[in-house]
Amino acid sequence: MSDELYDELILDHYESPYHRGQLEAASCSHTERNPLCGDRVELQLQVDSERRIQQAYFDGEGCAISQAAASILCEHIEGKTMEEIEEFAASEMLDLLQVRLTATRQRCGLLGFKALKTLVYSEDDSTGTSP
Amino acid sequence: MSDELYDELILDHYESPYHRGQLEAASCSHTERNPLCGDRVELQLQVDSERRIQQAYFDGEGCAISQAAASILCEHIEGKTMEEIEEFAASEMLDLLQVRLTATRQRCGLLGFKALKTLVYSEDDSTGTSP
Amino acid sequence: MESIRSDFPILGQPLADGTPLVYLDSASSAQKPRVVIDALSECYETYYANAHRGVYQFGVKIDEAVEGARERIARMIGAERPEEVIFTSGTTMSINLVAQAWGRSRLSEGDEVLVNEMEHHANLVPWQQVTRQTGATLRHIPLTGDGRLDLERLDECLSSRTRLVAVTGMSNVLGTINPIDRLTEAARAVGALVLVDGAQSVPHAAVDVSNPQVDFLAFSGHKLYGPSGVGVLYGRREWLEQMDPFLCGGNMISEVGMTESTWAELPAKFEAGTLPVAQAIALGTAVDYVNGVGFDEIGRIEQALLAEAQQRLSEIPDLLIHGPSVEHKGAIVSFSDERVHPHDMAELLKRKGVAVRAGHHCTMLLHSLLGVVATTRASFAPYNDSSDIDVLVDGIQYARKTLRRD
Amino acid sequence: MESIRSDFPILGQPLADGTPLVYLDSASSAQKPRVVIDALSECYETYYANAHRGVYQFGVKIDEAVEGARERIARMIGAERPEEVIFTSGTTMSINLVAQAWGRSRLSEGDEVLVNEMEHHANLVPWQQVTRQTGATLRHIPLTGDGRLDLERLDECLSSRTRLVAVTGMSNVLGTINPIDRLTEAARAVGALVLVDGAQSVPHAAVDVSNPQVDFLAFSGHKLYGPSGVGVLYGRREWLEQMDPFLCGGNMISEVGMTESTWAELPAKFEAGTLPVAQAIALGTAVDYVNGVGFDEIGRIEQALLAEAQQRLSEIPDLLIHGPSVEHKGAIVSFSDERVHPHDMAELLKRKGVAVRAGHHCTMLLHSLLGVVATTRASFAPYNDSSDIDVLVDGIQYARKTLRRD
Ligand SMILES: Cc1ncc(COP(=O)(O)O)c(C=O)c1O
Ligand SMILES: Cc1ncc(COP(=O)(O)O)c(C=O)c1O
Repeated sequence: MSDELYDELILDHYESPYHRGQLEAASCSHTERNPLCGDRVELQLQVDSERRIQQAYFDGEGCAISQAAASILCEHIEGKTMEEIEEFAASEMLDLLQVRLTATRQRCGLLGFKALKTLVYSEDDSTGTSP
Repeated sequence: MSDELYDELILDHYESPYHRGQLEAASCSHTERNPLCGDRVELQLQVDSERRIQQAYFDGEGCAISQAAASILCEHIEGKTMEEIEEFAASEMLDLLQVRLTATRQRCGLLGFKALKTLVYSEDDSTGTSP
Repeated sequence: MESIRSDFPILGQPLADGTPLVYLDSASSAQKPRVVIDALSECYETYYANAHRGVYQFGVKIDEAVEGARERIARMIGAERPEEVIFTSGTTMSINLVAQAWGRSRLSEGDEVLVNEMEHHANLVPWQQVTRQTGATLRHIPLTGDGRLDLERLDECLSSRTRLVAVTGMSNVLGTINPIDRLTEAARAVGALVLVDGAQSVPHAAVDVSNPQVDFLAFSGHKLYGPSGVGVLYGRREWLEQMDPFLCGGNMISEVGMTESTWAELPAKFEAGTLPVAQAIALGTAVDYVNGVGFDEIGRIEQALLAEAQQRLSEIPDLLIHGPSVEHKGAIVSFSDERVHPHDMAELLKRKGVAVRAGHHCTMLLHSLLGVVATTRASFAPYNDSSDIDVLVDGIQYARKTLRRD
Repeated sequence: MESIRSDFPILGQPLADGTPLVYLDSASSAQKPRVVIDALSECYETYYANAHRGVYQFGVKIDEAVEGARERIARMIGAERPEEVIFTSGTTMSINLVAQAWGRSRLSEGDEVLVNEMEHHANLVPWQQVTRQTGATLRHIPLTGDGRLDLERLDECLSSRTRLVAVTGMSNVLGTINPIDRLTEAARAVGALVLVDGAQSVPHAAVDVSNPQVDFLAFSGHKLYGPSGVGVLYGRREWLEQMDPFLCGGNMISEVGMTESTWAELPAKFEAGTLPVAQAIALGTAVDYVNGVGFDEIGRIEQALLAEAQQRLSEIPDLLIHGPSVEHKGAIVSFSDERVHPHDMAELLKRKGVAVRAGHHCTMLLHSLLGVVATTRASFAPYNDSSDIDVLVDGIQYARKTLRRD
């Protein structure tokens, strides 16, 4: 884990984000904001009938951390099932970033993750499959 | 002026107050309290038609300073006219005590004086002689 | 004991007139150990910044220091979560916050708030104010002759109309320690909340807000060996979340529109504006200090001093000690000397280097009940010792002699 | 200039990573000169006690110290009497006090309170709250394109319904200095009162509440080189006397009955509970310090820094400085770098030892108007110098390079 906040992984994703834009085929999407710093991440998922994420896209604006983290997240979750996502913990998300974030910056790093979790729970709500 | 708060004058007046008690012939009286420390001084005056103080009595309870000061005040004002009392300043009252009081204890030392001033002003109010 | 005393710089210095200081006014405000004073200087000299979201180097450090203090305070009082600890300017502010942010919107005609006559004005006047504002009724638990809550009459004071019992953990005049367990139980039974004014009790004995479970606990840093200008409101998360903010401004806001705003999460919702940053951090240091000494040790020292002071003063003729016997109280001895008025007493004790307090100690109702307008109060902390009591007793004799009343 | 800088211990120390500190966040909270830090230690080490009526030896000394501080503060702002200076916990508390203790009982439907979009949340949300509580209306003076009050439209905002104009002396984001003389004149003409939020303006320029005459002035100690945890509300005696108290508790009481109480005189009526004793005293020391440097000198240094910073930053491509030109503002430069997000900017500047603040700076309305959610703010104090600006400019280039946006 690097102490260097803006390391290569973050910078690469910030510069050339993975799946940034609008996903036409999205089956669900959710936007999270951090009103304090103005970061915004909209996460869009295409989930198939087996509850597997076929495609993940994000859109938004904000600091390098929030945007790069959203990009890294999209790359990470494609192909996973919603069951797997339910198990996916904030600490794992932070590990994926490969940098050590202060409490304040963790909010940036977890913005996309928060959107993802909201989608998981709202999906459960609507289908009523949650235990 | 003594720095010794409880000097002979104060102690003498505290031990053997001048005119402590109720004045039957009082033409006016007023009570002042210091709610913070519970000092109470009731000042009673017999004022003649020339507005001269014939007799001054006090009653009350409280610390040595407040009670001795009331006693010293009564002794001082007898024989004076209300006009003279109007000129009588707080600083003169404090000088009479012959001790140096802190701001807090000045409230004690001036309790009788405050009652006196109230009587002067209310007399003016009722007779309408004030300019 | 010497080691505790030597932790407090002010106690090592003679007064201006050369007499040693005998500080018996800790119930009003405690003195500060070296570590607390140093924590303030260190903060201002090496990492001071405004708290919250400073991303610069010590901007992070100061946030961590403030949140670290919050966590230690939460742990000390047994709070489930740090965000149940709100930094305020003191007990007075903490109680006003509850009275207004909880009471004003929740109380209405027919509702009752239960207080009692031993309460400090800080835990009385805010309730007078909010009951008047809302049309609710203020009721009083009667006191026994020796200055305790009359628990036999508790039931007649409580009913389904009771919304809150506001009670001090320890009386700042009588020293009475109130049975918070009995009160919470009785309040719970009628569905009322309990607010404990811990200004006096928190510095003297371990407290656990979960046992007996209280809803609000207010206390001041300056009585807990911490700096002036900071205090705490503990509130159960459930209630704090339902309450609207008290002060409005920066930090307690989530989003602001032209005419309306939405509130931030706990604890920010109740911490509008710049926090008393350095003071909150140094209060954390004070908590560490107190934990280091240990509440067991504090209790042991204080109860020994109390027993001795109570015994020695009770041997002085024409001197009346107010309040219950030592088993029911903490280290406070308030008395009336029939020969010397409290103000003269304090003034004359001062010549002997003794710092006591004379007055109504912000408990006018209690003083009406005691039938006196003012009392003289000596209060003890672990930095006091037997020799302080000797000087006090000699001082009382000296006062009587000076006023020629011996 | 070196002499001013050397008065501040924190500025003499390198940061944890060895870089020198470039502190450009004084608008958030100023650093403290040695004399202020020492005033706190001296108080706690030699004469600390609770204020008010302690008759023991340093009980008197502490009262004199607190009242001495009050007098010096009163003199600094031109208050007629010391009791018009109320000690609070900060600007936020001061403004909430006025909103509730003055506004809540005096405003009603049809009344208007006039604010504007550059106000800090502390001078906005309390007015949102009290107008909602009372049914009064909140109105906004429009801003000009460069971030000043649009005085041409002032008349249409003011009417006999206007009860109060609440305005900041200086914007904490744009730096805009508002024309208090014009505003008081216009307010007076329609019978409205004027409250000035002096959090930013008081530390930067001499203020005289009698000319132009304002009704309330709020400011914070921590931005005036004083300790955290203390602030001031100046109020014209006339108004303060008519107002009911805000917080209730000890000290603000004259007499307490079972269900009602009467209030003490000024300033005690608004100072419930234990004062931030040490902080009030040290704020007095800060005032002495500022007077020693002199507001003329402070203004001269700050305006020179501002002019230089504004010039240097305006030469950087794709960087937008918000707010008016330097003649209309104080030593604050907030900017948007089109290539680097404010949070990244602050984070990357931090590596170069530069402390700036990124965010909405508690002015969300203003940021909506600016069309950005966050800005980066550099603010200057007399302890800054040209070399700080060099490091800032280099830092901005470094941030762009690191994010590969140069
Ligand atoms: C213009 C303005 N008003 C009010 C405040 C609030 O001051 P405090 O947080 O000290 O209460 C600030 C500072 O944050 C400010 O800049
Ligand atoms: C029992 C009690 N409650 C409340 C207070 C008020 O505390 P503060 O003045 O620190 O707000 C005090 C102390 O004065 C107290 O003794």
